[in-house]
Amino acid sequence: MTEATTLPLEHALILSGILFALGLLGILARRNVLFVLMSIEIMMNAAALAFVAAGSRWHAADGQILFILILTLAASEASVGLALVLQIYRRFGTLDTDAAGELKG
Amino acid sequence: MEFAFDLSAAVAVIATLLAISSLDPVHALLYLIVSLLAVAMVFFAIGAPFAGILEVIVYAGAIMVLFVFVVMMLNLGRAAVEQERRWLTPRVWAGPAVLALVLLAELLHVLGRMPAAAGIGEGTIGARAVGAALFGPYLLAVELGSMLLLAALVAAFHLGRNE
Amino acid sequence: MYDLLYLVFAFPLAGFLVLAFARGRVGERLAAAIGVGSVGLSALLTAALAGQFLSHPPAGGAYTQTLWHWMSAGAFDVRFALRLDGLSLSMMGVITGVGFLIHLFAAWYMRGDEGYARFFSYMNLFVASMLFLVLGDSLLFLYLGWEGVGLCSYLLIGFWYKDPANGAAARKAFVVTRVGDTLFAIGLFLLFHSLGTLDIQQALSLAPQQFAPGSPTVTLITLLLLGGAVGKSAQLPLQTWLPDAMAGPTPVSALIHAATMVTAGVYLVARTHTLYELAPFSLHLVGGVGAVTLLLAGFSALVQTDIKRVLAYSTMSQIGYMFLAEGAGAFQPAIFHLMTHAFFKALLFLAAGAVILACHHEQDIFKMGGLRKKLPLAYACFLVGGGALAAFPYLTAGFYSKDEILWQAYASGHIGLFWAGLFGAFLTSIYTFRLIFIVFHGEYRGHGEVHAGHGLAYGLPLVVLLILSTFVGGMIHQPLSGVLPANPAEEGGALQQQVAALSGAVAIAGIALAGALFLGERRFVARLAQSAPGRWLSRWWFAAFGFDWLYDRLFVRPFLYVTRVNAADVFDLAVAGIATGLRALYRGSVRSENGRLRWYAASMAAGAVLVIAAVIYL
Amino acid sequence: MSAIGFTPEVTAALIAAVKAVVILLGLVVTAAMLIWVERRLLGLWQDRYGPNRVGWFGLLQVVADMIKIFFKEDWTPPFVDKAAFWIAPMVAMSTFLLAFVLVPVAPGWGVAPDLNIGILLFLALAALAVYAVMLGGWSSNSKYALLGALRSAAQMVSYEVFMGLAVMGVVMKAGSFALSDIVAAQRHGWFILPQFLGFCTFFVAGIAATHRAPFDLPEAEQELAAGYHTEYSGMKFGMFFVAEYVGVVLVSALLATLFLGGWLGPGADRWPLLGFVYFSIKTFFFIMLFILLRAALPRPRYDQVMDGGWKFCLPVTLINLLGTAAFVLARQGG
Repeated sequence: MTEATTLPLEHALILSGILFALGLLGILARRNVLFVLMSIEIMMNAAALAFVAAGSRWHAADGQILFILILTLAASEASVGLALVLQIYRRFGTLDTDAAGELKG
Repeated sequence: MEFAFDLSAAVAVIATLLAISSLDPVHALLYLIVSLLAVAMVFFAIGAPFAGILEVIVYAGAIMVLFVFVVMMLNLGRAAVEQERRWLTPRVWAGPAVLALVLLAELLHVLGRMPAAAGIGEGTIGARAVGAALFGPYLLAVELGSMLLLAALVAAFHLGRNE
Repeated sequence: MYDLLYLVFAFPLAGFLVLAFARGRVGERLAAAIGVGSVGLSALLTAALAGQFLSHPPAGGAYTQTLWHWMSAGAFDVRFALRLDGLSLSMMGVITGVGFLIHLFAAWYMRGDEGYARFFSYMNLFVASMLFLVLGDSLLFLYLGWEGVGLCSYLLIGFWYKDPANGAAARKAFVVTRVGDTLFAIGLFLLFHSLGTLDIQQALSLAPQQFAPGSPTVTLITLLLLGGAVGKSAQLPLQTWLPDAMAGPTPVSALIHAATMVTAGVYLVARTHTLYELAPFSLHLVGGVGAVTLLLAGFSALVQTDIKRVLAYSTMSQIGYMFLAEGAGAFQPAIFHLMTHAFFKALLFLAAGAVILACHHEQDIFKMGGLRKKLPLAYACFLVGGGALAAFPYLTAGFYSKDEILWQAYASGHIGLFWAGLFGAFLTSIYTFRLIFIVFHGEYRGHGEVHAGHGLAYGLPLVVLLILSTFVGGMIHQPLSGVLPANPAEEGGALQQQVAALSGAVAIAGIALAGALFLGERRFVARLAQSAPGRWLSRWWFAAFGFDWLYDRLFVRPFLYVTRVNAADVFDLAVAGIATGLRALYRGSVRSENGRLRWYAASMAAGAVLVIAAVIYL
Repeated sequence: MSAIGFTPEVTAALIAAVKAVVILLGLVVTAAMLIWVERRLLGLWQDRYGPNRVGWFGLLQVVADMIKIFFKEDWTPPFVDKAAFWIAPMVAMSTFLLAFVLVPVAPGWGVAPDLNIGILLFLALAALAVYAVMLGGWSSNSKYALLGALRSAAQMVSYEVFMGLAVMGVVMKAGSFALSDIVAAQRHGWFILPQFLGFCTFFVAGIAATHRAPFDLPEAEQELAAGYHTEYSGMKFGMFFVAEYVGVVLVSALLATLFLGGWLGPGADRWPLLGFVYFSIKTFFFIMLFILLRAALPRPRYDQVMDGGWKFCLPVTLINLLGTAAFVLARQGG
């Protein structure tokens, strides 16, 4: 680390985009609630990565602040989501999202 | 630095891919943890060590533990894996894959139109700077975040109860 | 004292609000106390104001109370102001005084009705609106009260709404008067356009400077206002609703369709007399309309069998007198006749209500008869009221007002109007006493026991109105001189004596003829009615000269035809297309809302893709 | 060395690597020796002999155990989830070993004592250590293992919450996460005195993180057989086993570094070896304390453990944190 080696911002953003798309793919393709929640975490993480990268680009701490906020959000989401998973499993005996579609119009 | 970034990025992408395609929830979670650790490495590589370590402590160390914990409590077993195998046909993958690819293509297109490359990873933004900003201009956001956590706590407690 | 003016209409309004928002939860006694009491209070206040007005007249003969500014937009500045002058005081007296008596009578008449509180809430609203109409210092407020009384009229005609016929009558009244109201509104627009104000006093003072006498604008404005007046006062050609309006409870007929609301047209013309004086053609037309209506209604009344319809036609014809007077330029006698008419017509209607109730809601006069012994008070009322209506000389109030009108018409050179009025008086005395003789003389032809009403609420209004219908009512002096133009002809003199004698003779002759025809066996009348021209004439008159038939052919059927033809026109298709499109959208949304998480997520993702694409490529 | 042709960077890296290997080996050997030490000490305190037959005072007992463990058939039960079953002991071993990079064992000696996120890395690795227990328990496909793993996970997560908070007082006083800075900040007084509450809670959390007695519920023999590693044998069991002792050494070393001044002592600056001696003495003091606790204390009930964590230790930690923050702010402001 004697000399500051930099890498282009695009690389981090591309990684973020790929992760986001993969998370989206997971949400769309998986029927299991657990996988859906995991995919959501992936997407949030991807967004967080984009923030941190942007913050790094401007030498500002704000990106990491937003990362922390996303972390907060992810923690809340995971706790509530997993509590819901438990309830779904208890009520329907399955983790299939389609089976739990009782709120349809 | 660039090498570390590329390696971490490759690990992250592959692990994520495996995570969303894995049949067994625990394996998927393991892959996801690996992916998160890789992203943490990316954070280190781009000069955000505090974010990286938080990623490990909170994301991998707490949130994912919660996931594993729930999976263990549900104790799904072999039948769940078999069910996943039946659900995950190529036909199910095709549409979402196309959609995700289109989205990715659009994102990449946007990135391609960005002005000249700007470097990241020069120097680090340490915990001190982040903390100062967090409890300075972002104090309100911290309070809101704490309210959110409290709400989530109450909601999770309520939802998780055995009635 | 004067600053309590607003309370005059605030009391009935408060009564309406209380009764309306109590939603029928108040008992009959309380409802009557509120309904009658509020109007009573405003009558007392009116009396006090009148005392004050007569003993210490306000400066300039008028008192204006500005309560607040309603709206102010550019040159359009409307004050919420009340104006008390001789004319509005006279009207107020009639409205609150006669109105109070009718309310009191209604407390007896309506007892046991399930809509008791509702009835009084409507009645109170009516009184408030009517007071508003006469007190409003601006034509806009006049119009507000005008529509308010129209609404109350509608509500009260259709009071027994469970019978579809009543609803139809109410609707007819509403629609027909709406035609007039629309003309009135257009007239107001035009007036505002040319004068820049709707304030009555301002408009009246501006008009002579703005308009040359007989100019087309002022003629058009006055004609349009006349349209409104004609609609509200049931004059030709918008008279057809009034006989049907008798579907409402009898006190309603007395209050709205005899004493107050229908005379609003007279009031309007009197209020805007300056404009009419600038438009001689319109003023002539007022007289002409009055004369024609007077005669047509008189003929129709001759052959009616429904006790209330007879009175309805007589009302039309009496308002015709008022219009006739105004047409002759005699505004003060018109208002005078308005007042006496309110007395005796209210009396007649209330007495008719007493008769109707006594005969178990029977309204056909040929199923009554010989009631004079069983209902002496009603008989007395009918005699006095009918005498006043027929202008029985010297003893009745009607004689003084009607004689004044005839004299003014004659003396001001409107000979045609004079003869029409004289002939109308003759007709009036015939049909009035035909009614009295058929109902109260001869044998009882109805069913069931006849039972007279009793009690203060029954007797007091009748007696008071009875006294007012005699020459006592004719003695009342109205403080109109400063407000309305002086009479065109001088009072007194031999000529007036002769005219009075002539009209008195005509009245007595009519009574005598009626007695000859309808007392006893009525053989001649029967033979006359059996003859071919007699049958034809009586059918024609009975149908009020076929105006309903004519309007049905002229307006209703073509309109219905057009609506039928137009039921599926382009616009309809467009409107229906919206509905169809919405339904299709709804079906699509329902299908899209399938409860599948992945489907929703995919929709969101697709939306995001589209939005990003739009942002990138557009 | 540059004469031989190495660039300074490579030389530095080589030296660091050598240091790392030395520390690693020392750590593992120490951990292994602890097995003997513990058994001997327990024997001593419980008035019996302990292992005393192999070698002098039974010192070669460790070697014998190792030979046994290395050559035992490394059997994987057929019903387990193989991947997770294999990964679990590796995670257990590597997280604790990795955390040792932070510890400055002597002045200038340590793999990465200057790491700017310092103590946070330990917290991160302690958080990851939970996975070893959970994966081991889950992959074994056995109810004892699963229940043990669930208990363990809940316990460790609960105690990690205030473990991090407990050291924040130290961090505040030192003004840095790096352990070398923390040691340097203790030149004028060890943090055990001003941070006594933090020390106590960190000690408790450390015991829980290594699930030593009295927080050994995950492997409570009487209820759950051996808990999450019931199905393990041979080398993989050995890794779990050694990992526990590595954890003990690590937590002791951290306690010594964070609260007792690490290698600080008279003359340590001049002779680094003396610093190492001080450090070793302090560390061994805590190791003894660990063993003594195991010998002395009964095992609480599970709900008591959770209550103790959430309802006692967490509030105490928060109070400590508030007090320290107020103190530091007052010092700054004053």
